[in-house]
Amino acid sequence: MGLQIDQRNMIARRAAREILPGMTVNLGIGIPELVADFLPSEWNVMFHSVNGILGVGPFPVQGEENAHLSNAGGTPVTLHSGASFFDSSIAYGMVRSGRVDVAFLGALQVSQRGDLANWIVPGKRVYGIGGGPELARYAKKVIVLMSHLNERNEPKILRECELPLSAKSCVDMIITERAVMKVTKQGLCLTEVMYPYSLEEVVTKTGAPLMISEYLQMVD
Amino acid sequence: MGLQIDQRNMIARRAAREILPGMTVNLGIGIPELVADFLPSEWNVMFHSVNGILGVGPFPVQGEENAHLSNAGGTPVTLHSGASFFDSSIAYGMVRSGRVDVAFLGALQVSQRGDLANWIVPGKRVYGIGGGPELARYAKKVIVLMSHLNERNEPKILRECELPLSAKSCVDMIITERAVMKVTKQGLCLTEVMYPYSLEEVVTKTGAPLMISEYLQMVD
Amino acid sequence: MVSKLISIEEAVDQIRDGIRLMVGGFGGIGTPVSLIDRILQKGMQDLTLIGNDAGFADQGVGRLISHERVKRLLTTHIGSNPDAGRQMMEGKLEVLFYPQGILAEKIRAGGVGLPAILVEPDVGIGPSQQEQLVRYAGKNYVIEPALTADVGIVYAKQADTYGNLIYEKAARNINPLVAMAGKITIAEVEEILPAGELNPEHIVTPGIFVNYIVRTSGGMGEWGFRSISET
Amino acid sequence: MVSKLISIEEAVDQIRDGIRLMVGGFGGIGTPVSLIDRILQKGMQDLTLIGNDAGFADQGVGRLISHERVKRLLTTHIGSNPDAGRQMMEGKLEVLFYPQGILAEKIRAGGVGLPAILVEPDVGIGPSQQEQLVRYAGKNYVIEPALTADVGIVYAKQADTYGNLIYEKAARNINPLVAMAGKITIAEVEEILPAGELNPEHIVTPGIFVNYIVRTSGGMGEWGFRSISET
Repeated sequence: MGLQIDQRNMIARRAAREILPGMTVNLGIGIPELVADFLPSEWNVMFHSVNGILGVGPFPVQGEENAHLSNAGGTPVTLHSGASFFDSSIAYGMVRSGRVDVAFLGALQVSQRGDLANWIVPGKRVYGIGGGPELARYAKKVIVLMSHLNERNEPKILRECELPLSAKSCVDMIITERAVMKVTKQGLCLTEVMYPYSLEEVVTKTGAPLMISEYLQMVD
Repeated sequence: MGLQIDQRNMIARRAAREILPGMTVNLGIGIPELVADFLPSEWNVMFHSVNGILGVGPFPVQGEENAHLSNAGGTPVTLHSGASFFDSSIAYGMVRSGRVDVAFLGALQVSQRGDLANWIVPGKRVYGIGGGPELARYAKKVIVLMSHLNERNEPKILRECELPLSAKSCVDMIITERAVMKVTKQGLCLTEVMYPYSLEEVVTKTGAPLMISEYLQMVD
Repeated sequence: MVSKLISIEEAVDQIRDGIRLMVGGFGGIGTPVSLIDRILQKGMQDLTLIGNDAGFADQGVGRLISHERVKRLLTTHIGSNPDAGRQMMEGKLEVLFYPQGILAEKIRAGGVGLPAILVEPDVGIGPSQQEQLVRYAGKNYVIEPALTADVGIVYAKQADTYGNLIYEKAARNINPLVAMAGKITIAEVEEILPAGELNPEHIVTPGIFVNYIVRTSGGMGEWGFRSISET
Repeated sequence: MVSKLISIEEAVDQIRDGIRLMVGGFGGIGTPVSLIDRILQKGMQDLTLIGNDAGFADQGVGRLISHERVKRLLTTHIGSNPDAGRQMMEGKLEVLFYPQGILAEKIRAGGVGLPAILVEPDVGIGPSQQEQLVRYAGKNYVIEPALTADVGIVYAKQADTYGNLIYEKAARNINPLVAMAGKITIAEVEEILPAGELNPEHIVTPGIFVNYIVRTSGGMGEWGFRSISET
């Protein structure tokens, strides 16, 4: 919420480093949609979209959008070679049978155990459960891409989510504009702090204890 | 068993009279495969095959068979206009959701209540359950086409089937080289006797009581 | 062959107040907009609507919600249509949320005549919605009933007069599933050809599932794209 | 893109004694005959075989049975292969029969990661095979476990190097279902093209489900047609 486009892009660029050539990757709505821009086409990463596309390509140049070709978020896309279309039951068959290597999801809140909340703010806004819980449960690796703080500058990373959960203990990694954290059995482990934030600014603005990785990087 | 080709064709010709234009019809293996020959193409009956065809057409002329185009019985076929291919789960989805109007099945034995046995002769031959039980259970109308007697000249229409059942109380009508019978709640009702058989020959060679229809026809 | 092509007026005569209406489309793409337009014009109400999402307030399936024609909504996501969320919080609209893949399988099960599917309890079906659990092979599963509809409406790119359908790109989405699950299925189609002119290998929905075809009066052009949400 | 095309020898290295092997094809049509040939030559045995039918004694999948390489068979029909019936009666071959549509759905469920399907008890699953019943919405149903396999082998007409598959006519049958249900899926294909050369709308099995592609050495030509049974 409230992130600048360059911050959103920075998160997406960092997220792209979690992908290897040839992987099958699902990009959720929001910041995750930007990840594909930071991967070389010759890596042949196959982007999966739950509305029934495998092999989503880059965004089209303006004026060349196809009215029937968008990702699950409604953003116009193109196709990568080897792409195919299928119905949503098969799209989720790929997910449920464990064939998606990495899922990048947005979130309203994440807990220190990797619980994910991204479907409702009671009394305020209802998004709906969507495909998040199934991606969170069945993708081999789940990475949340989000702003570190909400609109009221409160931490979105918490000991316990306050908002209703979409899925429990599913998140493997969190990437924000301030930091990269891994979810471990012992809790959250901070591995990277992003320029211009300081370690202290990250720790203060995180609502859960952070273990500091012995390999902690301060990223320019 | 042991029927001449002209007897098999006679059964099929009579069976075709149970079909109306535009119906969806499944033809089982054996005599049922012949039924399509007795329907005008312009009736646009859509023949359904459980291996994944809707719109099976006539048998091809010799030499023009396509190695990948056969009905469920393995007999080469052609296509009717409007035909489509799909996998077997969709083929049975059509059956199970009640979209097949008439199924013609072969049988080893049929009981007076419409029980069907057509999958095993214990100690002798195992055919396997195949698609018969589902067609029998879900088609709107089920018609058995078979020889009146088995190889040992014993009746195949019985008070109770001696062979293991494929499906219970599912048959609506039986057509043999000797007779046409309807399965009613009161038992079997004989509606037609085929030339050159006499009423007595039919009754004697049927192993279950036959009510005689007041509209009984002696068919030339 | 008797053609299944009818006028949009005749088609919408199949739709009455209070029915279960299932609609294809995903985030606006692949929605039968002409049929929805006509349903709105005719004033049908008290609908139970089944579809992937609530669309947008002024576009596609979302208009049925914004115009308060829907009393019950079975869906996965309403984030793009604030009217749906507001009506839900005001108690005007009952909403049942299902995870997207589960909703798709429930619709497919209805279409192929299976009674229900088994689902793991931790994929987003709220405990209050878990009607019946079953213990099977050492684990608990939710029994989720198959979904069918009185009328299913879909959008396709091509049809033949028998009702065989071919979709286009991401406009396929849940349309082939919805096309199987209606007692009556109506397809809104761009291009309609004589039976036999579609390649049997390319047909996605066999015509047996389709009762009526109508020619779309378009509408896609005006829409443009909109992102469903920005988290 | 890394091509999934490998030699038939490399492909069959995936198949070991005692595995669960699932095979596409229906009455001989659409069977991966070159892979089966090579499995026979390599001498694999004690297989659990899952497929629509037992084929013919001297053709297609039936040869694995006739050569006594199969200890357990999950299928719907063996009438066309008397060896299967004989081995069954002699106690050499364990056969589990499923109704055809149920077997197809069990395989699909395995492919899309569902745990099981619910089936009406009176569609041909023998009472001794009804492992678990559940009462649901006032009726009894059998819980039929999803089927997966260590290796699934299928026949397709066209593939691209990513493994996208297009079938041909009735050779489609259960192949698209088997292609999803294997931990490893190997497709035997007539024509192999670079990724991007198949129309994305015409692909039946997306390449994500396919691990390896081999070029078929044919075999269809010699077969001719045979009627499965004459009742």
